[in-house]
Amino acid sequence: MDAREWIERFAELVEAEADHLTRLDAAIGDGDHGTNLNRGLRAAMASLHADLPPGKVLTTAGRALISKTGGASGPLYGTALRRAGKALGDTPEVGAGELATALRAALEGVRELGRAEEGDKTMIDALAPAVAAYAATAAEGMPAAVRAALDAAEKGAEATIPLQARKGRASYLGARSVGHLDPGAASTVLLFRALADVTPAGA
Amino acid sequence: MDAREWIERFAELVEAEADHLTRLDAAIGDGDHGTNLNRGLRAAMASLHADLPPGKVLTTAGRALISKTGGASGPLYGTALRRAGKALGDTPEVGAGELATALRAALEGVRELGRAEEGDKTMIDALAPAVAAYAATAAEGMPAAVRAALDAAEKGAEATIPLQARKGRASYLGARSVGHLDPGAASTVLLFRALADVTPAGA
Amino acid sequence: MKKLIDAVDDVVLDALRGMAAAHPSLRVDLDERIIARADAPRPGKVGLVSGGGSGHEPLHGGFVGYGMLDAACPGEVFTSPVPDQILAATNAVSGGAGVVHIIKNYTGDVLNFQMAAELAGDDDIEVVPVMIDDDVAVQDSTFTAGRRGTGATLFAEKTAGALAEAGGSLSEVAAVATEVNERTRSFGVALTACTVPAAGRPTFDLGEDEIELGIGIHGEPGRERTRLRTASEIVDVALSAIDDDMPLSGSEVLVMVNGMGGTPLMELYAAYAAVADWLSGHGATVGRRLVGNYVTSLDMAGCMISVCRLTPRLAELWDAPVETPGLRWGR
Amino acid sequence: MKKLIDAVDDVVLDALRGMAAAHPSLRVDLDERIIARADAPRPGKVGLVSGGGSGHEPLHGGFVGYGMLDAACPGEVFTSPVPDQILAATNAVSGGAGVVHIIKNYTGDVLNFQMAAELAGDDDIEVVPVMIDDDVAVQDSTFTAGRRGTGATLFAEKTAGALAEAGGSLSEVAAVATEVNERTRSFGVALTACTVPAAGRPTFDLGEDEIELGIGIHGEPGRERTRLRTASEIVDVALSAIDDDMPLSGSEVLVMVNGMGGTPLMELYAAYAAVADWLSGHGATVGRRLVGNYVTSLDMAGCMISVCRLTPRLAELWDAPVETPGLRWGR
Ligand SMILES: Nc1ncnc2c1ncn2[C@@H]1O[C@H](COP(=O)(O)OP(=O)(O)O)[C@@H](O)[C@H]1O
Ligand SMILES: Nc1ncnc2c1ncn2[C@@H]1O[C@H](COP(=O)(O)OP(=O)(O)O)[C@@H](O)[C@H]1O
Ligand SMILES: [Mg+2]
Ligand SMILES: [Mg+2]
Ligand SMILES: [Mg+2]
Ligand SMILES: [Mg+2]
Repeated sequence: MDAREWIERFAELVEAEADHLTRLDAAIGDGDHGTNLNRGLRAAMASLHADLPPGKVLTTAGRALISKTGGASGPLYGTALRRAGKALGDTPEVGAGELATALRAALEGVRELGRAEEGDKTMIDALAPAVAAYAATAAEGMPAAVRAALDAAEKGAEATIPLQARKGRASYLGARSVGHLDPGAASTVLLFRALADVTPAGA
Repeated sequence: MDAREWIERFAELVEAEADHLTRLDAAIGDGDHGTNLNRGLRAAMASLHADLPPGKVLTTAGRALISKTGGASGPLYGTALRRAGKALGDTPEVGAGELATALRAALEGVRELGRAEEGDKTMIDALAPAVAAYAATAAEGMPAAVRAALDAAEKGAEATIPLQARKGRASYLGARSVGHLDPGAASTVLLFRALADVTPAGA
Repeated sequence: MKKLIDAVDDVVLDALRGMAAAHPSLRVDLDERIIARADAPRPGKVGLVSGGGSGHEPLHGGFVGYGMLDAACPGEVFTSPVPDQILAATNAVSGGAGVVHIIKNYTGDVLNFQMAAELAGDDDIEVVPVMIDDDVAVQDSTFTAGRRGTGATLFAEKTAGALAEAGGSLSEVAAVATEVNERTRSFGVALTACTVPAAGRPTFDLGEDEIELGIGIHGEPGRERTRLRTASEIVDVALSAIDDDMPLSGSEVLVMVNGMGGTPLMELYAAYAAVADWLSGHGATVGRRLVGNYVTSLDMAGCMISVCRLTPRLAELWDAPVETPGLRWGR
Repeated sequence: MKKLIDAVDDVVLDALRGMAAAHPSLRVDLDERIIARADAPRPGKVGLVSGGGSGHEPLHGGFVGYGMLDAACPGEVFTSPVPDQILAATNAVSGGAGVVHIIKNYTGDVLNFQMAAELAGDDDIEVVPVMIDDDVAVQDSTFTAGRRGTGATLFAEKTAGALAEAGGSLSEVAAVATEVNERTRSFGVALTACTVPAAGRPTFDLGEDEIELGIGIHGEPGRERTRLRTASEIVDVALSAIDDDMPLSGSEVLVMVNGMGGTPLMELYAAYAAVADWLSGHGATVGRRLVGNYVTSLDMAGCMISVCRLTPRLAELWDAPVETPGLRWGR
């Protein structure tokens, strides 16, 4: 897996979907999720010097996200990428197994920082099943595992719709948060779509 | 002519047309002419004790208008009625001739206070031709004269439409005041319509 | 129409009740509808009275207090006060040294204050009227109603109030208000109309990409409707109009970026950045400044820019302590 | 969307430039995006830093100055500041006695301040965070994000700022901010949504006869949508919710009727009249009050009511001199 391509693709998808993410956030949050991630990911792209090893790409991008995004999603996504990068260490090549470790570390980072559980209607609801699906399928190779992760992220995100939010701004709405897709879960789907997009079928 | 009936009828017409007057004022002024006159005329009605002679009815109503209306129209209409009332003095009966004198005094009062000329796009543009038409027709008796005054007021008001305002709030709009009926001229038409309404055909 | 009110007809009175409850330093007479300093009248002090339609808050009631107005008389929304009210305010603050009326130049205000002054004369109170007409959007001419009074009103109330507080005589206090008016020009821009409670609908319709240039403070449309412009462009239009009428180069100025009521403070500061750039680019020095909602037009979005060419004396009067609900420093 | 801005992406920076130009008593760092007192750091004085998304002006930048905040770090509109910014502000005001962070309880603010505090710790600056969560519209629970921080932020900044100015220690300053938060409850109501510049459209759609009860300060909808109500009814909903959570009878209170940005001051005073009536009818005494736009949500119409049960000590700290762009008395 090429970490830089992953982040680049994530940034492209977020830019294309920024308006949609912002609209989702306007419904149950404060209407800035797309703008936030877009700003953060541009900064992340700008921070990536040439020829960094994959782990370093992710920690650098993560730090930039933390530094430039603001909001809840900045520290959360930033921490996710940093933890993933740290888990990769100096490895020059990321295989299916390394990626599994990295994804698990990312999830752990988000959990620790945000203290959200599955079912709280946050990005965790997409991230956790995606990471689990990846792990369960990793033995079949990266393309299959990435595909499974994306499917699980999508299902997880969809599944946030009927939930009542207990974390993040949407929690302020109480029962009125029910019936809406969580914006952070939606952007997490894009993270995994980006991963699928940059994972060649034969990898 | 029964002065109290006149004022009562004027108040009724203004109440019925208040929204229209306010709308006219919103177009080229500040959107309160109907509200203003309505408030003032209610106060005027409340101020009228029983059994006042016609002159006293008009001075009392005029003073109430000044005291309670605010805006440009309050002092102007108030002064008009007061001057008219003063011109009537203690006369118990108002005939065609007395009314001519009273109307002239009213016009003079408005002119002195507001310093507007005909053509400035103000109530003067309805009041002045109405007073002139009344005077020119007074010899034919009050019903005819009143009818002529109303016609002239209507024509005068209509004629304010193409004018550029030089007095009152509409003057701030410069050329943009062109194409709108002056609200004060429109309410002056109601003053004369009220007069016509309370003047029996055989008076 | 959505308003935070109980009833359309009561809003002015309810706001007065709120002022009364909120500001123990003011004496609010709900019957006469006047807001006066609790310590008025002060024997020997020139009284300073202003007033006008409601809907411009904090003007005028919010500027009653130490170092500014002695009393204000709020009319109905956008409607001048009535003579009885103005007379009551004049009586309430008359300490024997005369009373200055600061009057925004609108026919209604002028006529009602004029009638009140006549009545005050009957009571042997000497009243000197000062007319404020600083709005350059309106052509000045002896054949018309003349220019409107807008932002200069605040400047005049502050400086004349300081001088009255310091013991200035009737003619001195009136003179400084007159001087401030002569040295001040304003120009306003509306991004939206406002809604007068009694009318229930916006005072005019404006497209999503249209603005009004040269507005007053009564929700009236301006001299010209144009496409939406940037803050810098709007500031350029306003300051150019002011500069054409009263060259600013070489002057030290007091400048106000005044919100019309519905524009966030963040945007007013963004506009002020453009104002500061423009002025320094045109050779003027900003000596004093005010950014915020001071002379409003209900919930209208937009701003009005006022510029006063200072003198050392005016700067001193501006800096003098003031303690009112709407403007406060030095105490 | 109609905004008095140059470009959507520059509005926060332009507003900062405006603040810098308008207030010589502030040191505005446009690169770091912080607003600090010109005299910071003051050796031996506890530093007081707050910050949050922009769009709430005058909060927080307008409350930097003598007797209140030492620095503020404004994020993008409705977006918490980033750790670098918070760290820069913390460094700028650190006089060796530690720094208190006043943090409104939003996940984004909490996380970013937390990261900054860790970084500050690396620089050997002792940071004590104080969380503000006064909004009773949100159910409090350990399983959720908890209550939002709203109006109590101003109360905490004012009182803690006074204590820091008077030489209070790090723990004392933090304790008073905590105490104020514990003694304060708020409830907000929106008559309209607001428009975030970057989004370009209102944050929610609301019918002509609908309002949102229990809103926050980020343009988010409230807990409940209901039909339009009178000011007195709205005040009753808000104060009843507050009173249910923290009984007010018998207390002397500091109360704020805070405009959300788009509601005219006249209406806020009308609402304050209803507040004063309600409180006296429920056995509470108003000791101090504030009516105006202090903690806003861009151009949202509506208001938020905050009530703090005073102690003599808190009243004293409230009354202490303050000199900031947004709040000033005693100097
Ligand atoms: N405690 C949390 N743990 C995990 N994710 C969270 C948490 N709080 C919020 N989020 C995620 O962040 C998203 C909102 O991000 P964003 O809109 O950028 O930040 P903000 O809420 O500060 O405006 C939510 O949709 C949710 O998925
Ligand atoms: N100087 C004047 N002389 C005569 N009539 C005037 C003058 N100024 C204004 N008016 C009349 O007053 C009307 C406006 O009245 P109104 O709306 O009640 O007062 P305001 O302009 O103070 O809001 C105008 O339409 C015009 O006919
Ligand atoms: Mg958000
Ligand atoms: Mg009018
Ligand atoms: Mg009017
Ligand atoms: Mg946000």
